[in-house]
Amino acid sequence: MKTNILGVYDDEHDILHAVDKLQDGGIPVKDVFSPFPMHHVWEKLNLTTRLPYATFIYGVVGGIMTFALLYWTSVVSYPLKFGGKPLNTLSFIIIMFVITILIGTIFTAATFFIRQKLWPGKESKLPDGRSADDKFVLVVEKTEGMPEEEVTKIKDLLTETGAVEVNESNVDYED
Amino acid sequence: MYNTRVRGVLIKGNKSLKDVTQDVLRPMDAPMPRWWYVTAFLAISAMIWGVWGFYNTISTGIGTWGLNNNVAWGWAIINFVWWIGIGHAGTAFSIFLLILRQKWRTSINRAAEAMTIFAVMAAGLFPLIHMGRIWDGFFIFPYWNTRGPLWDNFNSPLFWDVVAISTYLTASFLFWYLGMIPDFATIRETTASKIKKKIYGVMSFGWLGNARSWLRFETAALLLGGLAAPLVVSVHSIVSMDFAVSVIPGWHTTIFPPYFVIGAIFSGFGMVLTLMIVLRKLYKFNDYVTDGHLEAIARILTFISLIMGSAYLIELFTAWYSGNEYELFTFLKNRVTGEYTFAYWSMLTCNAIIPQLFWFKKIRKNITMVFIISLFINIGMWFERYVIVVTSLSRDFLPATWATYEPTITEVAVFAGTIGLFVMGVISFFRWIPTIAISEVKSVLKETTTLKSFTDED
Amino acid sequence: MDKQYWQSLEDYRETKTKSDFSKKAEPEFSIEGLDESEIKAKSSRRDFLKMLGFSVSAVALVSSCQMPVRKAIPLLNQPEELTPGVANYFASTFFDGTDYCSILVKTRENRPIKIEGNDMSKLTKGGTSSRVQASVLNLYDDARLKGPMKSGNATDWETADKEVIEKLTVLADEGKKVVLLTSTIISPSTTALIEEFTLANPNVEWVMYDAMSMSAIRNANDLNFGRPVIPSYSFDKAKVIVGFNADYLGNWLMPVTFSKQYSSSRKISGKNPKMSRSYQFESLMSLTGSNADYRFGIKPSEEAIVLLNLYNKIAESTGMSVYNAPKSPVDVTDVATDLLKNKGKSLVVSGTNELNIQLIVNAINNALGNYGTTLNISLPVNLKQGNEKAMEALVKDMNAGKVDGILIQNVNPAYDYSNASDFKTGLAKVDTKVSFADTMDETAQLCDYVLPDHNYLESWNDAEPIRGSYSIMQPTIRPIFNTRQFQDTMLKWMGNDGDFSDYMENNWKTMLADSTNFESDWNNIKHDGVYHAKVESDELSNFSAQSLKARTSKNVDIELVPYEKIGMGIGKYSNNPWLQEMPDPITTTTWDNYLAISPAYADDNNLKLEDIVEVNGIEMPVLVQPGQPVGTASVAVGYGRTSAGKAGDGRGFNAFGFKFGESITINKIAGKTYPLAMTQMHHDMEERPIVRETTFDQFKKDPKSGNELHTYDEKHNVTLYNKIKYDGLHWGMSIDLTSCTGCANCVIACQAENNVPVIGKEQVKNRRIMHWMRIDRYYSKDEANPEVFHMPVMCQHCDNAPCENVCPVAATNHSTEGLNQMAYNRCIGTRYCMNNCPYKVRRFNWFEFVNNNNFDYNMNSELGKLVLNPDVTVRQRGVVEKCSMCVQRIQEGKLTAKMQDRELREGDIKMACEQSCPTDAITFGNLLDENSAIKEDQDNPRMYHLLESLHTLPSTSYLTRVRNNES
Amino acid sequence: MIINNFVRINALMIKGYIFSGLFSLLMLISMSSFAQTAQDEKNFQQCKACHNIDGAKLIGPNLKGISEKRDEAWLIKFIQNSQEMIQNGDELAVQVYNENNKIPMPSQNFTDEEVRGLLLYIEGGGVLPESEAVAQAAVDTEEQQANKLNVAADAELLLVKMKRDGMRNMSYVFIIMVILIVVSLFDLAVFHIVKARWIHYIIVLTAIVVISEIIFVDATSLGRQQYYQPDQPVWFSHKVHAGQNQIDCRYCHFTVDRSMSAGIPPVETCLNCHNQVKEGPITGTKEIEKIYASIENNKPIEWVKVYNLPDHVYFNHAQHVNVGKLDCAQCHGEVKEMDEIIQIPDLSMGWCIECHRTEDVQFATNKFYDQYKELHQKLKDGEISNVTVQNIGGDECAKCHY
Repeated sequence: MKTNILGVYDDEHDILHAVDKLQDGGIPVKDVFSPFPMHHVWEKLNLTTRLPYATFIYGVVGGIMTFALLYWTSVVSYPLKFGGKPLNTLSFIIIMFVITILIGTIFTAATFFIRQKLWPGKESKLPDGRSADDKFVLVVEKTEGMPEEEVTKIKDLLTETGAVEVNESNVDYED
Repeated sequence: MYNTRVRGVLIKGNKSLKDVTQDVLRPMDAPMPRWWYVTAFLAISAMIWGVWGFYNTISTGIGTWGLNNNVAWGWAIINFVWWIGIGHAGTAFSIFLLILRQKWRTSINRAAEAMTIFAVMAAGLFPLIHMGRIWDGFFIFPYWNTRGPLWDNFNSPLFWDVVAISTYLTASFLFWYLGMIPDFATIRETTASKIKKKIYGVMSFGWLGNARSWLRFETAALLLGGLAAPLVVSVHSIVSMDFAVSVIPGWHTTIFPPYFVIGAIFSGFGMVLTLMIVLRKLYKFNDYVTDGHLEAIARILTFISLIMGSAYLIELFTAWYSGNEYELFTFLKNRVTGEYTFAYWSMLTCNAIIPQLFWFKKIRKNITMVFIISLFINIGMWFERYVIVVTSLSRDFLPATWATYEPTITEVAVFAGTIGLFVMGVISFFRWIPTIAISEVKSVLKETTTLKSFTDED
Repeated sequence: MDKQYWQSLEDYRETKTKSDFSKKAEPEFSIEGLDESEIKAKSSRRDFLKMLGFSVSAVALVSSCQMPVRKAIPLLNQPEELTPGVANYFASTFFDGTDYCSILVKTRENRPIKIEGNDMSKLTKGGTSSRVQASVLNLYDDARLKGPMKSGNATDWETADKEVIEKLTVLADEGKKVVLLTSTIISPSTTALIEEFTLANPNVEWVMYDAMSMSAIRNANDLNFGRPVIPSYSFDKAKVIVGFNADYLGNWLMPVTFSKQYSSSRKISGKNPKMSRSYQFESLMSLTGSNADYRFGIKPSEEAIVLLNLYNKIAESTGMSVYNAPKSPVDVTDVATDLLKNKGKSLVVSGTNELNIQLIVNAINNALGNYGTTLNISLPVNLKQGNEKAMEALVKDMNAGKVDGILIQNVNPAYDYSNASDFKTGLAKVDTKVSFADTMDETAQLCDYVLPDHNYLESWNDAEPIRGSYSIMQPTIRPIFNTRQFQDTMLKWMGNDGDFSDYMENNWKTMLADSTNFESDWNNIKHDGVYHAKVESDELSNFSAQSLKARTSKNVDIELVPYEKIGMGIGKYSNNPWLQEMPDPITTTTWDNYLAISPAYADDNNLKLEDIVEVNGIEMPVLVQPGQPVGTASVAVGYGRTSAGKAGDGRGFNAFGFKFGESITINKIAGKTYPLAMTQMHHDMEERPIVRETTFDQFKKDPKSGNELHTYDEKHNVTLYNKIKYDGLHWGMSIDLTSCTGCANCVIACQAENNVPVIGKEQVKNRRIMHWMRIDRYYSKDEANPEVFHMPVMCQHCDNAPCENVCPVAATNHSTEGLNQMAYNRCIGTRYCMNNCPYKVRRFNWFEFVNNNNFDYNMNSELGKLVLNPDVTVRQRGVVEKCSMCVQRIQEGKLTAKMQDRELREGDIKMACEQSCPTDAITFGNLLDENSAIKEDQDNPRMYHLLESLHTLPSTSYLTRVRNNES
Repeated sequence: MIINNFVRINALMIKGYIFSGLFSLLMLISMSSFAQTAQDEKNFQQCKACHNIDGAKLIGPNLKGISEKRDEAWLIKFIQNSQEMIQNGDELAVQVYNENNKIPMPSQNFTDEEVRGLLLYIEGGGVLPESEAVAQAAVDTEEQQANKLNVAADAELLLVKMKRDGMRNMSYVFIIMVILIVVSLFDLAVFHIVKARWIHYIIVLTAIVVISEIIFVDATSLGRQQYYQPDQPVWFSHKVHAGQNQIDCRYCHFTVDRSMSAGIPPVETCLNCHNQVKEGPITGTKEIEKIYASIENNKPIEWVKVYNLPDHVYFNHAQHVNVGKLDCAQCHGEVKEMDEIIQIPDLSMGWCIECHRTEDVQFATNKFYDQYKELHQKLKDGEISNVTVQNIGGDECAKCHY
């Protein structure tokens, strides 16, 4: 069973300082729960995402596929003449443009949900529910066999940096 | 998305994070107010009437409308374009202001996006109902079939329309829903009701709100926003191509795409203004939707109104400058002075002249006046579409075919039905969905309260 | 084939086997090929498809549901000439008592579906009129009587025959007067038969009656030449034509023949083009007036004055006696000069049934030496033999109780006699009243016996419209109902058991006495439908001049001019929805008649369109007619039928009570309006280059005159894409606006060919008329006497078609033969193509027009649907349709050529509108064929495309309107 | 899918051919060893309908002394396929044809040996030697023969049944799939019997795919009647007439090369032969009686139409048979092997178009196509190797829809 040490903060600035402090103290900060996104935290925790690359690939593939479909249907499969225009017309651009966006949007959203493992009705496992309201929660993993003084040190450090509460939680949330 | 500099105070009243949560969620927990029932009753009545209109049209034929051989498009297309225009505000707010780093959008964008969804849904009904053979409507999708296979005409603006609008609806919905996930999680975590906890729990997709999920969330939101941004331009450009690509005088003009996009944003902002004033009044959101917000919208409207006005003038100029007798007739004889003078001048007054009143600070600050003018803008934009669709068609190239158009009760019913649908959607949104993006407001709360007031800047 | 229908048809003729009079058994009606149309008629399948679209999944669950079973019933004995699925053409004749036309009847599976013109005829030369085109629908009229009637109840022929013969015998024995009242009869065989009948029954008097009589011409010729005849006219030989209230292109005497002649003298072709000039003096805006080079509006009472002045002018220079005449309201010097320049090559006609006027006309023609050239007394026209004197006497006698029996054939005086109430009271006093009407019309209702005649498509007959020009009417379908041809009835009553076809053949044996091989000659005549005997012009007696006079014109408020509308005529076809819905060529009004008043009068009296006025106790709507002369008003007869049938009853009001030139007062009924359904509401061309015109003089100087824009547009049209190249076939059409008179024959021909639905007055009023081709009519210049333009517009089959680009489902696109094709079953009805068509030729099925009780016309009747062309789909609600350039005809022509292993030839394929055009204004053909007439038209300097500045590259082109006048 | 079915049908048919072919071969080997057998008399039954050996002339001429009158080789050929000879312009054949009111003699499925046997039999005046008469009674081949001929048709019927049952099974599958979805969703939400959630997802997704496929296929086949085989008012066997007797299709459907409709023969056409042929090999007199009843009651036979096209399609048989020189079987399948007609293609637009895209037009032979100068030039230049219907606009709307 994994146990986490939670430091609950009221203020976003406090928790930023706390992250700095803990990291300075060589204590790995596992995670930070907040009611809104905090860029500083991501920098501190060295978090990155490759979602934009995925989106780019979706767009490129989608665009090419759309053109292929349009070209194949109107030039190869069943060529029909409309209003004296050539079979392979400029107006394909409009549909390609829109469908590219559509494919990009849908697949980006899908990738996000899959990557983040979100689905309707997924059980939420928040270490501290208040982090969705007005609290900021700093999570430090209490590894197996972590010496007691280490735990106390972390807890003290948390209190020191302005945590209003310091708890331990068994909630095993999936990151 | 969240951490950008802000010009002034966006949220007044020195709110704490807790206050924000409570303020926004309070109306959802409060007992159903009477106005809600009254509005819902009216909206549902309108929808029932609209269903009658639908039934009448589908069972008897498009002949139940006032269209004729010459004016083959009427209220259905006017209303369609009008709704689509209104549907532009949501994305315009969320995405343009996002790109322009306009922080004040945070308290409005959720409502604006909701409006988009319902307006686009209302709009989407019109192309459906206006088909002569709705039961064969699936022909419009290029699916593998046993007819050869036979595909669609990819040159047709109507096909582009179908693609663009479904894309727009999908993208808007995804963007909107994505933004709501953290708020649903907030409700899930704060509500006392078990049922609510269950429902919003399902809807929140098990949102955590830890650092990594926020990172991915924001990236995804930015990506969706970035993808949708060109849509805001393209959707109404494509709608305008329904007209611009044709040969009909008054339609066949290159100014249409920008003119339509601007018009759409204009009508969308107008509707946002109308709705926000109502929302703020009903939910006492004065601290979130501040006078400053309203004024900002009003300023934008004034600017767009000027663009609209010049577009109207340019239309007249091109008609004159082209020397094309059909164009000249349509604009100068038919619209400005002819049979459709009333519609034309209503359009011009409501869209180009009345919003100029916003130059006056007194009017800008007077919420009642702002509300009335926002209504005028909505009406004016409706007239704009009326002028475009009806005047051009009713008197085009061959005078022998000229015919006039008057809507029938069925068309009115269908329109009323879509208004009912929109209103019903909006009040359901008011009731069951946080009307202000909680997490976004929270993110700007700390930074703004300490700065100089947004509204008192001058 | 659907069972129910089959049975009902059987019911229709259940008694057929009993009446064994037609021993030349025409083939059984029903055959396998019929099922195509049948399915269309029942549309069960279409309903099924509809369901499919509505709930795919639900249906898919129960998809084991059975398709409707279709039966294919073969003939028991298949006649040799009948091939299911292949059309047969029979030469026949249309004559309804008024109009004559030589026709071909197109039958499919032995049911007539279309009337075409007969090219073999030297009179009508392949032309028809709208009434002729629509007559095929009369065959399938639900209002037709299903069998003999006695006092309003059905009876059978045996009883009826027995009783009538008994009564007639009694009357004959007692020597009491029996009158046979017929329309004009131009059939030599029928005439012989009736003469035989009157000979056998000396108490029978034969009276011919025409609702619109022309006896004054006969009387005048009687005085001038000693012959009570109508001369034959040759408009083609006339260089100058002057008409006085004679609508010779529309209604007067032989409009089809005259249109052919008129247009042939005005075809502009070759190096030295020639063109006749027409003057028209008239008291209303007629079709002829609208096409005339010069048109003058006069009051009816001024006609004699103008004519006499004209005569005096001519007489002065030819040295004939001059008569006193009041001052002419119109200066006729120019007309006189023009006429004098063309002595012997001119023609003056008047349509006014007034002896005095006809005498002046004769005198003028005599003075100009036109007899023998443009008029021929020795080849008289047999039409319009009705004599109103005899009719007046008859009515008087009836009222005096002097007539004890009356047999009424093909006339309806209770409706169309000028004094119908007198006729009715008189008729009530007649003991034995027998009518041969085929519907329960106003007169038949008052008769004891109604012994329904066949429709002309079911009858044998012959005709001699002009001396020496014969044509044959032959049945093209077995009688649908238990009817019997009038002539057969006569034969039966005379105790002759043979039928009329034998009688006729015998009669022809005597007529063709010189024939060495009668059998083959007779077969040839039947095949061709016409026979032109060699007639020697007999010696013309000298012209005996009569004294001429003209009264000073009346000084009254308004003089009324009753006239016949192009479609409705005298109201005989009132129940024909095609004709009811045919837009009048002048006013474009459908379904109604109205009082046409001059714009000046309307302004003075504050009257406007659709206001109601009261004239002589009749309320009527007002229509402001440009060109209606001041001081006149005109009103169409042929409306206000009370017993015509569903489509005809209660349309408009009966104007037969009005006399020509009658002075009336118009009382406005304030606050009341009556909707008039017109297909065109804007009459001005707005100075757009729609109809391009020039004068003949200018044309001779510069053939491109009036068409300068064409060169300009050709030069200035630029394009992104290359023009489409065609290989082998590129269909095109050209319409000569100089020839086109706007008679609307093509509109009905197209309607018949392409199963165009009738939509009723209300929907026409909503501007939703379904006609695939329309005739636009524009007025220009002076409101009081405008120039009128007629322009047929149908799908232009643009190579750069704007409509094709915008259809999302590819329901309309371009073929390799240059056709703009429309696939109805692909259409989802977005109507975008309709919007984007600059010509507005696309039509939308706003409602289900088939099997819909709200549109209770021929397509809602099992019988009426038999007229449908099985090769053309009946369109469903919600789809767009338009002129397909008769693609079924194109395909048929191509197939025939392929089967005969040859290339397509010019004239293999003719469009429905082109085939029967009485002025040959429409040309169709392959634009890639260097030798074709259409190619020639393409290179014509007069050629232009409608709205060519849009660069739609239409395959249909127009030729400039050339007027032979000075302005 | 369509092509697959075609292949399957053809495969079954081919099996049928092979089987029946082998069977008859065996029979023939066993029979041909002696002349003037019971088999000859049996075979003569087919001739008897139209020919007397001695006595009055029936439809065809008397056969007495036929072997002396005509050359044996000619006779064999004529009996086997008279139509072909007439078409090839054999003078004698044409003469015989014309002498006999132009009623064609149905082709007989006899080998040369059999014909020789027949001729011997006729020579003998139609009487069997006594020993053979006894043998004949022993060999009751009639039934067997009928069985043999039915093999191919049976195969076809089997296929139809398979197809129909398949359709019914599809609806069972549909229901099962719906149940599966419901069950797995319930399990997912309420019962949690299966712990691994991905199983639910896979089940639901698969079920949805299957259901969509069923709906799509069924919706597509709505309004179509592939494998339609209604009961006809007269049990008329095309197999006997067109297959066994080799009557040309056009003999009965005689408007096929000049009309859009192939034509259903009038009853009098039946009478041409059935004046004499009063008994059939399968149904005896039962069905043929109906022809006489129809004539007597003056009531046409109401056949049920099998190949039904929707009313918005124009199809012309003359175009395809006369001009396009298509074989009937190309669209209607091996009618010669069917007793009652069954609709082989689905008559979908795709099916039409497919053929228009691949089938050549009679570009070189029919003069009509001379006007396509560019195409001729291209052919000459070798730019294209053939001209399909599509090349001259065969896939355009207005070729069939107007």
